[in-house]
Amino acid sequence: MKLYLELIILLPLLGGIVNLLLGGRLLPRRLTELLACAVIWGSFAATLGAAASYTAPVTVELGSWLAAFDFKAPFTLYLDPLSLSLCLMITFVCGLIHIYAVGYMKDDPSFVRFFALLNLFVAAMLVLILAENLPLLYLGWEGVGFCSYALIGFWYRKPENATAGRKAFIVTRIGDIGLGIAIVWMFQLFGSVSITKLNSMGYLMPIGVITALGLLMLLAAMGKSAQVPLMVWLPDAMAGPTPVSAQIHAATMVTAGVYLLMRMFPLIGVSPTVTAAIAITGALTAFYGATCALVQRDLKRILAYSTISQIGYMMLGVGAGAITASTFHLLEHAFFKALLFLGAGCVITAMHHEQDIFRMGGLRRTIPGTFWPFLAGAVCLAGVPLTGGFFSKDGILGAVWLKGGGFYGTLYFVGLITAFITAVYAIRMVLIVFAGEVPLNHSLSKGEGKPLPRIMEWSLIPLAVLGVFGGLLNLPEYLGSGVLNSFLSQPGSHEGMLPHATELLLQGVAAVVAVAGISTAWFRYGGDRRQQRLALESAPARGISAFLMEGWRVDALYDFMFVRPYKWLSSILWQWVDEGCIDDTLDRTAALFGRFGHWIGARGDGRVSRSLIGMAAGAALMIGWLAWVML
Amino acid sequence: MIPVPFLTLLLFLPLAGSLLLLAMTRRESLARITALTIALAETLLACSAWFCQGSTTPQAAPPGFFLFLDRPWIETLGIRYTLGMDGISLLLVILTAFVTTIALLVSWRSIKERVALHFLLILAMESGIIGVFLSLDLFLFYLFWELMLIPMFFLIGIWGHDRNIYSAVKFFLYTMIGSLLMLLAIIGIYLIHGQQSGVYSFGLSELIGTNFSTATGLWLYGAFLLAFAVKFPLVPLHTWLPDAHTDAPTAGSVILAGLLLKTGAYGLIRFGYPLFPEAARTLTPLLIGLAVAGILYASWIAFAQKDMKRLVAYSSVGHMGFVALGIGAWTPVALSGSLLQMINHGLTTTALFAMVGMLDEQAHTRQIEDYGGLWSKIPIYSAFFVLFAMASAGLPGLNNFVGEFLILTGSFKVAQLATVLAFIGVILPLVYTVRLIQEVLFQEERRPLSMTDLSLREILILTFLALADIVIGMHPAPLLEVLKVPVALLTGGAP
Amino acid sequence: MIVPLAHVLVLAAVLFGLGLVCTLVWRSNVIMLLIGIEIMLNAAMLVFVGGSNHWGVADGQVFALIIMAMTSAEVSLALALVVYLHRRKNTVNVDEFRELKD
Amino acid sequence: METYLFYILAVVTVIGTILAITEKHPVHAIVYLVTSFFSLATIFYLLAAPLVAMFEVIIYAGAVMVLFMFVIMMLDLGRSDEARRPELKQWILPIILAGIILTSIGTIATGYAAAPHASGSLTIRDFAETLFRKYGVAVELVSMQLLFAVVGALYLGRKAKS
Repeated sequence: MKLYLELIILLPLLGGIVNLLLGGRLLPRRLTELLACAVIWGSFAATLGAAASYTAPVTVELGSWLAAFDFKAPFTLYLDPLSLSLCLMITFVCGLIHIYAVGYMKDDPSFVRFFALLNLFVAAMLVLILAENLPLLYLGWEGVGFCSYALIGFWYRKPENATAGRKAFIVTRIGDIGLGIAIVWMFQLFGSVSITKLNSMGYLMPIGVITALGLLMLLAAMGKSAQVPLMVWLPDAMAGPTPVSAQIHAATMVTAGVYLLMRMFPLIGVSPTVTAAIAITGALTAFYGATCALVQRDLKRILAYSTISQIGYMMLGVGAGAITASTFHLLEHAFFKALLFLGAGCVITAMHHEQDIFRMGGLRRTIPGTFWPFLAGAVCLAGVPLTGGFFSKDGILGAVWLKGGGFYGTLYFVGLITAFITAVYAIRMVLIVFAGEVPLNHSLSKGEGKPLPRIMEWSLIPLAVLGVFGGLLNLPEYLGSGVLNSFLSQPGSHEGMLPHATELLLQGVAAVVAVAGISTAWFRYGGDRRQQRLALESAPARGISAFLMEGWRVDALYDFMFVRPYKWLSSILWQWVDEGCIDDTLDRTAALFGRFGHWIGARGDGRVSRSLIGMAAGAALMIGWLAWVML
Repeated sequence: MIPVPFLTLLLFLPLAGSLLLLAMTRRESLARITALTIALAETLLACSAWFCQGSTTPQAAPPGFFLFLDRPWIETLGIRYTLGMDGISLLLVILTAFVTTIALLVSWRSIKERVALHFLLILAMESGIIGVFLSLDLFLFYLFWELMLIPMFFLIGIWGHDRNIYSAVKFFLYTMIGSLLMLLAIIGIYLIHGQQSGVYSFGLSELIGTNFSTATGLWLYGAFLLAFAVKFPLVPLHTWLPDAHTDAPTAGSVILAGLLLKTGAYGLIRFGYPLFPEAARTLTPLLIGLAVAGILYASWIAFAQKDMKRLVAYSSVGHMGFVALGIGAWTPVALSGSLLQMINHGLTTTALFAMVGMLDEQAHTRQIEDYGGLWSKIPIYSAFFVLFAMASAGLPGLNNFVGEFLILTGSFKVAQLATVLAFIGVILPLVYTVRLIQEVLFQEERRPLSMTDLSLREILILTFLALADIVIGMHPAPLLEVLKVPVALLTGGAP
Repeated sequence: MIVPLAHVLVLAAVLFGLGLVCTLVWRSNVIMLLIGIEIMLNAAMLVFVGGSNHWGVADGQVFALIIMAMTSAEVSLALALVVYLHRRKNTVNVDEFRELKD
Repeated sequence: METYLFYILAVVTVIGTILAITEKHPVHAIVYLVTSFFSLATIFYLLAAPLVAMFEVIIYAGAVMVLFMFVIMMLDLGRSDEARRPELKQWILPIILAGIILTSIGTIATGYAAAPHASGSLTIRDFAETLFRKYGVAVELVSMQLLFAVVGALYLGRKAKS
């Protein structure tokens, strides 16, 4: 087991390092690509091995890291069902994305940097997932943050790309303050930073402290998982290459916040305030993301907002205490969202790096190999009954319903409305991009579509299969016990089960909502109405749609509230306080002494006799004073 | 077993080397090679001290010291030639030898006038700094404390640029005022101890445990604290640092940031707290307050800087604020974090200053707005730059994180509010660091500059530093192990 | 001991005071200024010799001798300076020598 | 007898000095001063310091004063038409200052109790041993100082010529 766990992390790490050091000059391009993909699949194989030999949660210590007196944070890995299932998903999805990226990046000269960073990202992500203590988790947490920063700004020549990377890094790091404070506080309270120990010691502390800790961790999760109010970085993060968006900003890294909350749930879940805060954050974010996605024109931005929204669902699930349902949705979302992003990458490549969906159309016939998987992803997202997305989303909503009460009841309805909007925008996207005719002025209409590398479309298929049939992983209770459910449920976990009838009813409601959303989209964008709507929406956005288009204008608000004051104050502090006050005071003091010296010098006329008299007078004064004292 | 005069050799080898260089003022290449040889020999010597740790404690040595030397010097005044090395000194001495070697290598080509004098001053300074780290006699300590100032004054004054004289004088006045007050305080302790016990001595181990009245203790400790705070530098005594850094030659900046700033923290740990435990405890809120203020304030100001060296200089102020926070907390974890952070800051900031110096050497400007798009032109340089910038911003897995995290963990017990604020101070470095990276390395070039990538010598320097950064970041255990005994003795905890 | 030490000291003090007055008064002639200094040094020597006699230790006498040697060095240099300055300025008035100002 | 001699010599010394400092003619002043130094040398002898007394005569009254005289004559400062005694009001302030210093010293000196008396007498041998054993370094230093003075004087003199 130790070997497996070591391999899981070390393979991607080694791949990244080898590529970084030797790539470009010493390794041919093919070898770099091969190495990058091979290490991820190797890691997947190791995960499979670990899964095969898995019997009970294991803790493996690989070496020491931080150790000073009573504070110890060694390199310790912890494998339990939660981390194992996430590891499987990450290595598998990332492996596919790596293969896809080989095709996507085939003309880019900086492929070495790209693949090295992708590999390092996977290594950091796996450290995050497998970490047994919080500082180690923090190492992975920041490591993925750095890789994300470097990859968003991958095409660094454009200032907006570089700025997007910087924004992502800084905003997520704001959330990390919460995690950092939580770690040191927990160390002070419990004398340990081991996750397993902390989770079993929660009862030692009063509920108020637990609440505070939970809220701090929620802050961290908000930053990393792009939850309201720290969600502003994710839409901009789409500036990176599409495989990066698929891997980091859809499938893996952004779910780290949710993972953290799931991990620490036994500790923080006992506080109702915390779970309520998590739930309301999730619901709000889900609603926010869905509404924004409704009006976007940029294909990748639609997907980004949809990611925000879907992670909101997961948070909602965690808030409702439904860890299993959340995990299920996390996995399912990783499959179909990666699928959608990769499909979007195919579309964008075929359209010569055009991302505006209003300039697309008719791609159904041009690139059928992309269309069908993309459609599969979209129906999963829309929650069409019997797809994986339907079951996983429904699991969360069901759990919220189960909690009952006015608060969670409201959240349930917010979730339902969001599901409706989700269906609308998912189908809108498909209809606009793939239906209709190719725009006349576009090169595709002249039959000059760029041929897609085969490898890109092939890698979509496994994801599509998993997305659509992912529901089989965790079937609802009335169809027999779910695989995932029994795997994840820990002894002592008290996740409630809905009565079968209620569950069926809720699923019926969800199905109706999804179908309603799809039909709404069809009636707006389907068939001939597509052209009219497009003409209508192409006009510059006004009113509510402009508000949604700009993500509720949160960016502008933050710019006004935080960014500008920060910049402004920093130059004020520098030029007025530091240079103007502190330094100038000292300079002036020094100048004063200098002037005093000159003044004294000017008083004396340089005559030796006067100096002598002055000296004698001084001596007389001193001796006289001494005599006076001695008397 | 190493013979007794090992410490003396360690202390005076660079000084002897600098005297040797006096004879070579006309032969530049010979001077370079001699200086480098001596610096390397010193590094070797310093590293060999590592292996003395396990050996038996020398006689009469205070606990924790594995190398000790005590000879009478000016007996009538109770001044002795007392040197000692414990874990703290060991790490700092190795750092000193290492950074000095790098400073020599960095100025290998960039210094073109009075080469021998330049190297001579660097070596002389090395002796001074090592002396500070080894002295266990207050008078001796003061002597070396002053000795290390003078070469730096000339380094800034002779080879500096822009307002070099202004900066050199400012540097000198600041540190001089602080150290003169310290001298008064040293004499004060000497007299008070002499009156109490009848034995007039400057020895540290003699003086520890002297009883002061509260007011006297506060005054004396205040004088010490002022001298050390100037060196640290703590806000608001920091304004000499940006000027000195900006106008100093690269080697000067490297030594200033890498080594001189550490002497303040070291003095506080070795002398300030043990001599005046009461007063130190009373003034702890002040120290912690200034530390946190410095972290936030300097990091904030760094964001507005236009000059790269100035930016790195302000970042130094911020990072040393963390060290001050750890010392203020005075718990075992925080103190080991502080000491480790001193080493880390020495390595990272050295690298950053060296790298800015390399740019300056080629393009003759340090303004951020003159650069841009360097990544496509000099990728190796850029990769190193990102690495060190990230280390400086406290990315886990690199060295600074380890120190900062230990400091924060250890301080939380003592000062919750300060630690929480300091956590905000953890992200501020990231803000200015990514801005620096973006404006210098990314985007399009803003002025056509012809740059060549790193030479082999430069790659060698940076690789050593980078390896040190990563190794400490991933496996700090050996260093923490070395610090364990002295830190436990200082804080009174069990080792 | 033929007289009390205090009397010797009083004599020395009077001599010293006279030398001081001489130094301060004669601004028009640098030679007189130097003579004042000699008088003061002699007063100091007197104190040393008196002390040496009083305690019966030779150190005082040794110092008197050293003062004397020092004085001769000082006088030779000072007079050389006087000659030099006189050649440049053609005066011995001390107040004329004020190049140090500014 | 010797006691009276001391007081007589003290009076002679003081009067000689007063005359020396009030004399407007430098050459005369030197002569008065030589008188004063001779009596001072005798006082040294009375205070059991024959060697110092001898040196006082040889070096002070002899060499140093002759040097002064020599310079005065060389620079032709001895002309009576130029010689001018400082005005009376110029004397006031220095005398006040000197008076303050003297009274202060007197006050301080009388504040101390009389020190223990000496035993035995000083011989030339004692003197020599102290000088060369105890203060050997000082002797070396003084000799070096004399050398430097010679060099300095030569330098100044040569510079003037060119």
